[in-house]
Amino acid sequence: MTSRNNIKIIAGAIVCHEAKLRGDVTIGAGTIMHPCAFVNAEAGPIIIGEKCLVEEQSKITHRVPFDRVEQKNVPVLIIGSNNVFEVGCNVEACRIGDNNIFESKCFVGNKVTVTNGCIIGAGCYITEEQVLPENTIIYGENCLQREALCGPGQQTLQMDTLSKMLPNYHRIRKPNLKS
Amino acid sequence: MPIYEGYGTITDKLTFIIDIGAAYTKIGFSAEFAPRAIVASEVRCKNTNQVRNIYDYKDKEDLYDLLVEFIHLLYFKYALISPKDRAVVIVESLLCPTLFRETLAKVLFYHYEVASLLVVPSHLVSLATLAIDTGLVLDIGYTEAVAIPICHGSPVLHAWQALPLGSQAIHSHVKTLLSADNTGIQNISESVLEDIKEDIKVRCCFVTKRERAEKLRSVSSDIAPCPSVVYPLGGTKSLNVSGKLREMMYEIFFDEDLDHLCISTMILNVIASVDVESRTLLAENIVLIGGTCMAPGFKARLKAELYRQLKNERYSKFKNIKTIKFHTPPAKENYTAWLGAAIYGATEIVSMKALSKDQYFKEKRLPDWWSNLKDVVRSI
Amino acid sequence: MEMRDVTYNKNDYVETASGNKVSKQTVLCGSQNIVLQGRVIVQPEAIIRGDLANVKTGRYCIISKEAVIRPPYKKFSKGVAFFPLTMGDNVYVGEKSIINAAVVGSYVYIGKNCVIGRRCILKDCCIIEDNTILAPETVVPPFTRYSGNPGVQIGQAPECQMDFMVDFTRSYYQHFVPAKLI
Amino acid sequence: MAYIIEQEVVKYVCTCGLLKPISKLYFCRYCLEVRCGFCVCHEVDSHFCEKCLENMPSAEARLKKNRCGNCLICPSCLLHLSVRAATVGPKNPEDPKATPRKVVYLHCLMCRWSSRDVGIPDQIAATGGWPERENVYNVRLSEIIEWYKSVVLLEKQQKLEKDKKKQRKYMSFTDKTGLTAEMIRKRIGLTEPPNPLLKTKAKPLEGAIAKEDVEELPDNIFTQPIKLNEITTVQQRLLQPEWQPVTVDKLFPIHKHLSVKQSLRCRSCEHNVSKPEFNPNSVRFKIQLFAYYHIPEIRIVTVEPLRAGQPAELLLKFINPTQHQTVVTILDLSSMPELIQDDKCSADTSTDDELKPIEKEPLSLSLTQSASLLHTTLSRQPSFTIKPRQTKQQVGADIEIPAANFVLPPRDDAAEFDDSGENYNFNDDPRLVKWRKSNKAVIKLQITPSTDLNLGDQVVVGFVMQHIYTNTIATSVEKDKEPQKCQHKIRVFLSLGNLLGSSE
Repeated sequence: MTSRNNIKIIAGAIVCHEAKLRGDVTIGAGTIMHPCAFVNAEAGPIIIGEKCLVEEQSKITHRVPFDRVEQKNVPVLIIGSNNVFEVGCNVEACRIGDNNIFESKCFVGNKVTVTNGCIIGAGCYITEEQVLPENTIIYGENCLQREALCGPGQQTLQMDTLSKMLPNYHRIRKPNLKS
Repeated sequence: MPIYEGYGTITDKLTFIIDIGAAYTKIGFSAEFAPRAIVASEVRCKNTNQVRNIYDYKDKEDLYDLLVEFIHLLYFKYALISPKDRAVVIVESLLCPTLFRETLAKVLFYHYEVASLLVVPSHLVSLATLAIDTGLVLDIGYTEAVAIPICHGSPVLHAWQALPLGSQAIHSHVKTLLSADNTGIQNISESVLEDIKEDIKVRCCFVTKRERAEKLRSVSSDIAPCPSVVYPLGGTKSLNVSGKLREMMYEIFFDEDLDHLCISTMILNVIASVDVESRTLLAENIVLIGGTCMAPGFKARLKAELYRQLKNERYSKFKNIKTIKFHTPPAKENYTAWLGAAIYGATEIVSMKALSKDQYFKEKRLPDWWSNLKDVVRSI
Repeated sequence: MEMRDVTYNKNDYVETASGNKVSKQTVLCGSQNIVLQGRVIVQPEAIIRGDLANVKTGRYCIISKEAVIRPPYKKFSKGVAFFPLTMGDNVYVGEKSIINAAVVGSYVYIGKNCVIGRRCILKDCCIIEDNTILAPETVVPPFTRYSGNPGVQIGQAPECQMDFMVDFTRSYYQHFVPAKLI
Repeated sequence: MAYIIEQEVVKYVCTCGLLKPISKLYFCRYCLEVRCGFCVCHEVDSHFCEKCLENMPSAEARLKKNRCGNCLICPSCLLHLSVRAATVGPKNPEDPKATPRKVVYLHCLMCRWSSRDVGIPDQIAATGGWPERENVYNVRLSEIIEWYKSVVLLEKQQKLEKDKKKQRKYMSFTDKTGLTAEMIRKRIGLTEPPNPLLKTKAKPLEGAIAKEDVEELPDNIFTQPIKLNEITTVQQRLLQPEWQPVTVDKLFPIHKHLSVKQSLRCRSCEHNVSKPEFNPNSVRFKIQLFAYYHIPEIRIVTVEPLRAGQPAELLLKFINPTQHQTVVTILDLSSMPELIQDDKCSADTSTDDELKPIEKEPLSLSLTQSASLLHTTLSRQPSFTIKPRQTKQQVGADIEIPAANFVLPPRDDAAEFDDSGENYNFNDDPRLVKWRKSNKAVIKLQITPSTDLNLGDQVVVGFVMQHIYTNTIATSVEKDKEPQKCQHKIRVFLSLGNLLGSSE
């Protein structure tokens, strides 16, 4: 357990001051964190890749499953690039690839591995140990699954707009690492 | 005939065709080729917010209320017409309880004030989709399988056979098999389970071949069952649907009980109880209706079973029957009966034979379709 | 049932001249872009994202705890634009609901824990039940009741929904009183 | 918000005997009776699409099979599809001058299904033009229908002929009035023109031929693992009855089904009790006879803990929604006997004179009015009413009926903003009326839960509320007359909560 905060923000990331970061968190270039987003590196370090979008009230937690608590050398939670964490999502997945979207109020448990191009629909609750194949879409009350031909489009346009707008209204944390 | 069609659409009052099945209700309008909607025969109870099947009624009044609610849904959510002063055609199974049909008529006439009501038997009208007048109609629905022969446009009622083999039996079989496999299905609530059972049946199971079924059943089988499927249950659990379950699910249809009754023998028994001349004709004109018949491989298996049974000495008197032939109606099996009724509904039978509101109030009961339709049917 | 008084600590709320009662613990981003028309209650930890685009509510709106009001975005070929979010009069937003709609009409009831997807249009007099998740761009017609995930119509709102919501939001406002200091 | 999320604790008894909250009741001003969704006649008023909120004339709706021409829904998750624009590279990539084309495709924002998934070609225009599918059996089925039609028609014709021969001597009346042209034609020796519909008979129809070959199971089903994600669910199949695709690559977008606005009509006087405005966006009504606007609303304020056999105090709030002062009297349930007991003609519901202090006058009045109304819908047959049911609600507590009645002043919208505590002087019985403000009053009642109840049972009390209803329609017809006032009675049942254990 790391109780000290060790926040590394790579130049180019926009992290609002009101975003809560706990533990050993590294935020990649181009990532945008809205106010009230919460990243909790409770069990071990979290590394967020480039160009991720973390919206308000979303919670990214690094938590080790109960049955693995005893194990030594806690892995690092690595989150790839171009992921979107929408308002109020709660993600504890043990590995996240690139290009995924976590929609509002979804919950991804810590036994789930998310590969690339997946969409976890709003309000979906997945905890069962599994590896989501690429471009999987989970939606609806019963977490129905589909496979898409291609992953979701990138959010570059939205990120551009936000990176222009957010600094006008919010205090932004100073990056402390060069890319 | 564009002129005629124009004339038809303006003046014809739409006739609403309803086929209330035990699991699904098919609705639509006369002279159309497919139902507008196939919806589950259930309503959400306003007080408890629970979904109830309309056949799960407690008493007469309860059924009345359920039907009022359900038919309201049919008219105002799907058909989008006012029920008042319009004709209705109801497709009815031979085994429909009197209480149900009387209450249904009461709801339609009293509560919805329909102008007239024509009740047609599902087996008979199904033949209309094929434009034939003789055939053996086997309806495998949700609760039961009913076979009735129809000779020259009139049902041979004394020859009917029915077995409680339908989707319901399959569903409970799914549950037993899953419980036996220790998949943790016991922990799932009953309402969710009902949907899951149906989904597993539809998406995973099929009717296997006889030889495979026999081999798979023996303890030392030399063939491997088809691959098993991991069936996700929401995002939190999953079921392992074994290959054996997938293949063997429908075997209950072909397992003879103590009286040697199963789907295939039922058909042969029906053929046995009609006159000798019609037997070959019926065997060569089998029509399968009802949603359960849509299981992959069902028709092929049934054919194989029938041929196998014919070799049995119990059916040695059927020496003349050389071939078994099946019809393919121009519709999916689950709405064939509805389509037949839609064809009937397009004709003048509705105005000639339907029970009008005034007649109903005079007699206060629904006549049997048998006495009502007899002469019309013969002409067709 | 008649509504009971709900008390709040006077020091925790700001009351404006037009009668808005806004908790000091709400997160109002870009407050210059937020217009509350009067007699609006915003409860603690609610987030209103005026920084993205204008947010305008009508009179007698109630925004419960931890609700998020967030203008939706739309992609164009040349970039993304955030659209203003307007809300009519007499609207109730339940706890922890996320409103990403383009328009919320008047006399609308949104239960708790709902997600109203991007650019949804909620017409007047509709009801969104608790825990409903509306897919983006859903249109909710007047007098309907939506529920489930994805949210679909499950019934109808009473025909006097307008009067009920007026009565409800007004009594809520009237019963939302500062605690008496002892 | 009692009518939106909370359980319904205050229920009124509709004239038909059902218990309903006030939000679901109507008040027919012509019959002066309460109605509910169960005992009124529902009618389809107008068709509209829920997505684009556009009206569609009924004839067009019928032609389009109740589907919206523009909006499509996703065959996978049944939600609406959005049209998405995309740019694709020019047809000839070698040509540097060719500009990228703009195309649109359909996309579901819920499950991300897209028209590209199933190989529907992209369209150039944003509106419509999506390929439609036809039932493969169209031709055969229209043949069958035509054939059956002609057969039945022929039979009908023969039967008519037979009947005509039989009835000839009785036909003189119709002959005189010239009602049957064909009779005259017959007399003067003309042959009957053949029915145009009979022509189709010329084509005799072949019955279907049964086949011995049936579709066998594919061999790979036994060896290939299946992908659940590629097999459709029952819901997805039933959405397209004609095709019922088995695999997801056969799912095609479906036109959105329309919705309707309903109007409600009182079955005994044929007046509308609710008629919405035509515009699908509108939340106003042309006619709105909701009970909420006419009958005092009752709300439970507080109730003391309920213990069997022990009196408890119940505070109720009464609200007068009308523009006229009313007097509310609380009566015992027995003062309003069940209508069902006298098993009279089912067509007449209200026969008890005591219950109808103004006799049948409004009914006859309404008949003259409705005459014009009936003309507009010529085909409409008058409705009949159904015999009311017995109310089954059991009462689990005695209520002490107060001797006094109390006045509720008219509703005054301006008073909502007036915070001055102005108090009317109504000579209230202080034991009954606890509080009052503008059109509202809180009264106190004593109730005693019955000793027969078990612990935890729901305690229900019932009483009859009698209030003065001022009928405003009479004044509009006869201007010199004072507004008619009548005593209206309605039974009310309140669920007060569960019975607690004794305090001793």
